[in-house]
Amino acid sequence: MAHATTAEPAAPRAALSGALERHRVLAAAAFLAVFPLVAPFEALAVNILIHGLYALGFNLMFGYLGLLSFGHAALFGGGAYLCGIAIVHFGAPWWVAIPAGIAGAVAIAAIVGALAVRTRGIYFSMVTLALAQCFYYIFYQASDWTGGENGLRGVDLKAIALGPATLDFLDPRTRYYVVAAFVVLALWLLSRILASPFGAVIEAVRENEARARACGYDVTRTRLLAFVLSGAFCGLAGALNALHLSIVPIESMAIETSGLAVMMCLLGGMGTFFGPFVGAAVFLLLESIVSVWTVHWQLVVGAVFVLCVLFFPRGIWGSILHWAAGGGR
Amino acid sequence: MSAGGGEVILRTENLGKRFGGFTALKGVSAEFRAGALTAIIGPNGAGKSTYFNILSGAFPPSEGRVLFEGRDITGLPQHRFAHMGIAKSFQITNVFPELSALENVRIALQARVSRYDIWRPRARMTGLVEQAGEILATVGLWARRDRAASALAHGEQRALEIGMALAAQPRLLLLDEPTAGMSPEETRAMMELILRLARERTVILVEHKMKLVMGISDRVLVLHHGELLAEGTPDEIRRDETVRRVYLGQREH
Amino acid sequence: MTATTRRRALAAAAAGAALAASPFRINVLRAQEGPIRVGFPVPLTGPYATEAQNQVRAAEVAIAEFNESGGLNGRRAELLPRDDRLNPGEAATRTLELIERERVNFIVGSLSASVQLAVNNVTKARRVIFNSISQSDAINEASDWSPYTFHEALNPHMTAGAVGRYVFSRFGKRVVFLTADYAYGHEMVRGFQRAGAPLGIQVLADIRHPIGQTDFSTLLPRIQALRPDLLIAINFGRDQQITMRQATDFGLKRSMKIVAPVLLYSARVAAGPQAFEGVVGGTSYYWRLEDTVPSAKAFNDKFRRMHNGAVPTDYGALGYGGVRTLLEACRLAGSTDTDKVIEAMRSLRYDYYKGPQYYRRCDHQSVQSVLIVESKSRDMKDENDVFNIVHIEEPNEANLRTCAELGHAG
Amino acid sequence: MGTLGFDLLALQLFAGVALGAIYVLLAIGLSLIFGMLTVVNFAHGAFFMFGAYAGVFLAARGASFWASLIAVPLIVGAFGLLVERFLIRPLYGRGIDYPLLLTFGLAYMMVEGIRIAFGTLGLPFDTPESLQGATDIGIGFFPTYRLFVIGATAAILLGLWLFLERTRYGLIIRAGARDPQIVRVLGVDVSRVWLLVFGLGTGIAGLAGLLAAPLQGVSPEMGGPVLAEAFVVTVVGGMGSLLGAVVAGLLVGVTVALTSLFVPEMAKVSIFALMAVVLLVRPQGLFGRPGLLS
Repeated sequence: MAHATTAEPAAPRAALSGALERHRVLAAAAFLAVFPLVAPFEALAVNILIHGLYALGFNLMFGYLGLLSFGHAALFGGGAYLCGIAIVHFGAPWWVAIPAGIAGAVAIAAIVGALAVRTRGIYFSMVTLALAQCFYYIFYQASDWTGGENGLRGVDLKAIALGPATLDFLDPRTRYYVVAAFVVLALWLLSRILASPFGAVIEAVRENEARARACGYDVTRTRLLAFVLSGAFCGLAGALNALHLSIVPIESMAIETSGLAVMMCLLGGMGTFFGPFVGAAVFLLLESIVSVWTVHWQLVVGAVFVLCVLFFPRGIWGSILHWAAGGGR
Repeated sequence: MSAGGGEVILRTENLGKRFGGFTALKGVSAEFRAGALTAIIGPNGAGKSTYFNILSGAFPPSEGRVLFEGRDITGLPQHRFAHMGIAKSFQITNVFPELSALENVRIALQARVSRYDIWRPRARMTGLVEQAGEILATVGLWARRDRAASALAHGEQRALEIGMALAAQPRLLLLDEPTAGMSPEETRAMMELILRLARERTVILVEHKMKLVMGISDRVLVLHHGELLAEGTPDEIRRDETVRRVYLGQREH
Repeated sequence: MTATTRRRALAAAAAGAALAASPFRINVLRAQEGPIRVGFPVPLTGPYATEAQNQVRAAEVAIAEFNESGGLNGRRAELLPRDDRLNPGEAATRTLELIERERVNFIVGSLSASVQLAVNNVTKARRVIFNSISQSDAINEASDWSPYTFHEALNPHMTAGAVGRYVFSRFGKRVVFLTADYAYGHEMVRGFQRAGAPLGIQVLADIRHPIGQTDFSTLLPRIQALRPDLLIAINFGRDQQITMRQATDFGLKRSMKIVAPVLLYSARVAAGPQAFEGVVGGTSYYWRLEDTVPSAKAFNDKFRRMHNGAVPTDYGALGYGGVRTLLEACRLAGSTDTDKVIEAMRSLRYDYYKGPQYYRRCDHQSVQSVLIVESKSRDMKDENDVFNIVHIEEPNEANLRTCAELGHAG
Repeated sequence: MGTLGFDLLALQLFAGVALGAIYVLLAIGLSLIFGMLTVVNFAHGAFFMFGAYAGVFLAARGASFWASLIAVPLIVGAFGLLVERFLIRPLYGRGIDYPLLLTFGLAYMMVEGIRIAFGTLGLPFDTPESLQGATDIGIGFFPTYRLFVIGATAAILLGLWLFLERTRYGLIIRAGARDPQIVRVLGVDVSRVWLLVFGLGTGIAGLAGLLAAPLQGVSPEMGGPVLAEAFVVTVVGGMGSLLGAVVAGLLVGVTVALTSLFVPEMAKVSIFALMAVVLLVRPQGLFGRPGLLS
């Protein structure tokens, strides 16, 4: 983990990280290949992938850059809607619709980011929240395009044509592996970004904004670029969600969806590479299993959350890493 | 020690700063010559830090302007200062605490070559690591390169900061009370370091321990109540009546 | 069989053949043996949990009844309730789980328009029968509808029409709408305006408020100033309770009649008699229907026996109707084969709990009666006795939007 | 929109101010805790809801509304003390995110706990008999109970102001908010001051819930929208500023009243738009200290 290795009195970090990063993506790919065999059902496994990716994009801002956004639902939802609109209203094929979703999220991220990156701390959280609410309202009202409160229906991708072969997207296993392929690609990209010069700048800005500025880094632009990148990942997650569920509910833009990213990220371990995925998996599995067992699942989920904050402030994955590194506390 | 007679590298014209109703700085015009080590001194509350912060771009002045190599740089954003060749160290220790000493300097170096590159693996940018190692050696921290910055001793952190400032290859180095909170040994080492650095570049130093700077500076500026009280060589300043009066009650410094 | 349905059935068969021939055939095979599994996504947690639990209980009555009477040649039925949390995304996920993992034969459920449309979108792509038990106009329209879509509940057009015809002729023609700003609200307004046009109503204002509004005090002075005969408050759940309570506080009831097109039994219980006093509205079912309709009496008695004397709510009763129609259709078809069950459903003429009903051919909308009820605060027999049934509009296809208007050919 | 009489406009503005008073009431508990402790209490809405249910619980046992006005803040405040002592206190010094997330989880638990104890369906809550009906305020009739809520809000604000400005404890709290070190030097146990502030803030939240119960009834979810509204008011006013909360509350109330009159469907989003505009122009809010939490 970029975050964890920095303070380690080990061999030069820069030399290590490149090799580690590559293995990270390979390990993830291997795990995702067998994951559907252990997951309760494929649709849940796909949900975990998508929300893991969403939390991962969010983590770029929260964990790596240190800015807590309460407006990421606008990016997730924006990606979902633009992908859905491309299919429903323009009959676009999947390879146009997914980039359209990413582009939509990037555009929203650019607008929200341009306005919000100048603020800090809780004010950043509140500005992103407020702007996301405004986007919610716009998408809610544009019901000719978005279906409004009824949600956008008919994002029906039944098959994926790949040259001569055709993948049946309605088949749950196939759907899982298609989504997993995108997620592995995203993991690889994120891995590269974190290992790039810009990845180091993000960390520097989180660590000490004033110092980064004195070094010659434009903190505002760095934040904006990170927010836009974050938007691209969240937009991809949203687009995949639209294809997976074949609908885009207005709830994907709601405050609760923003909160979900925060919860998953914290539960898994902010600022760690796999933390968001672990958080998404634990959260969704817990919710899915407990909600069959009792209607009072919110009590259990709330309690797990409280206990996590009190006793595992590094999150599940963060705590595992810390323990593996021989750390105390 | 270099002679104080080079070109004017930095000039302030009628610089003033107000915070609400409080005037921290008033009509300060001064020239700084290239290659010289100039010290800005004055008692607490004299406006030294305000002056320094305007010079280093932390905030803009309320009036007046700052010219660097003839260019008006008043009110430019902070990060642009580094691009132009002005680097600074902070009064309060200011490093990237969780990063290693080497990474601290490497990041500072990277700012000159790559700020928004999201694609190239930085592991391949080995030149930066080598340069960072050289700088760490210069400031005497090579042995501590893999330590997290927060785990370094206070004096070491200050040295690291100066190393980071050097990474920008500045033509002008601004240091804000570099020996604050240091033990006598640390102070001596720091002064030696500053002297060494001043051989190759222009240095402006803010300090309120008068004695410390008199021995090493080429020029000295004295601020008092936000105004420029005196300017000259250390000897001239030592003889200056008004300066002596101001520092009379402050002998312990 | 009409020409259209035959065409549609042929098209469906052709599509099925094409899929069967493709190397990536849907691996979702629904069981033709073993128990008949009915997936039941409803919001078991959250603000409508009580309503949803009542839906599950009523559905359990239908399941028990079917099993006690021998099932389908010995095949028993089972209910798989899932919590959709009133969230379309969660509902879609749960529907996928029910279809792909639990291999259910049918889906019945939902308690909001957006959830039912989400479930419907998932089921129609996978050719699973879905019987929706909550209100929406969109689900009848050709763009959302599919041959696998059935709608046991009323829709806003039917409800608003019946309520409108009742109130406009009795309480006056000057109308203000206070409408929750979403499709359900807009559909209701359209229904009222259609019903009111021949009666010459005058709409003074259509005030739209965001859903989830907790305070209406800034809307009420204006409504007061407009001096309408009728205030038609088109919102749902907690929005409705708060509207009624605050309208009462502001003294609106002194000068106008307040109408709530869907007057929920559970909302009335939660808000208390004071707030709803005198409010008139429509509902698909109210348990006191048992005084006049024998099938309602039979259903209520079964429900009471299974659930400690409790009575079914309006949406609860739909859970019973939605499951029972499917199970009866299985018996009629002698199979759980989707196409055969669809045909059986389409031919049903049934009276299971509220009087005669049938599914209209073109859109599978259940044609049924609409009850007009008035909330009361006096002469209550017990705590469940909250409404008087003041009128019943008998089932009549003429009160539905035409098949052509909905985009169905023929 | 039709013709717009002067009386209607005046009544509309009055309704906005009255609504603003309710917003102020919702926000002061949140603002107090944030200003003094820099704890962003995401369970604020849940404490509000607790207050309403405490009122239901007491009323069912024969307590009068007036007795509840005293008892409810004490009960909810006492619960707040427990929460601070055992859940929030271990998190001081760990940054702003952790208390925020802990209270987020706590809110889930409180809502579900109430559902288990009182059922998922809401409960009616009648306006106290002596405050039923409407009163003529010159420009029209206004519900008497709403007038009472405005008075109660003013009384709470006055009491809080007197407490903070005129008592020894108030002095310590104000000093502690600026610099905990000073209070420690004075020989005061800071953790007790913070405990007290949290109890006070949550107690006021509970009282707000009780006062709101006759306006909107009682349900487990009633805290959700309140949290959002209280946040907007607190942030617009400047986090930690009581004066800011009052001004912002009234501003938000009037904004909602005017949007309700002209574009009612925008009433909810208008307050977020207001917040966005205020923060972009003045990032610390109307009365906030700049640099706080940077």
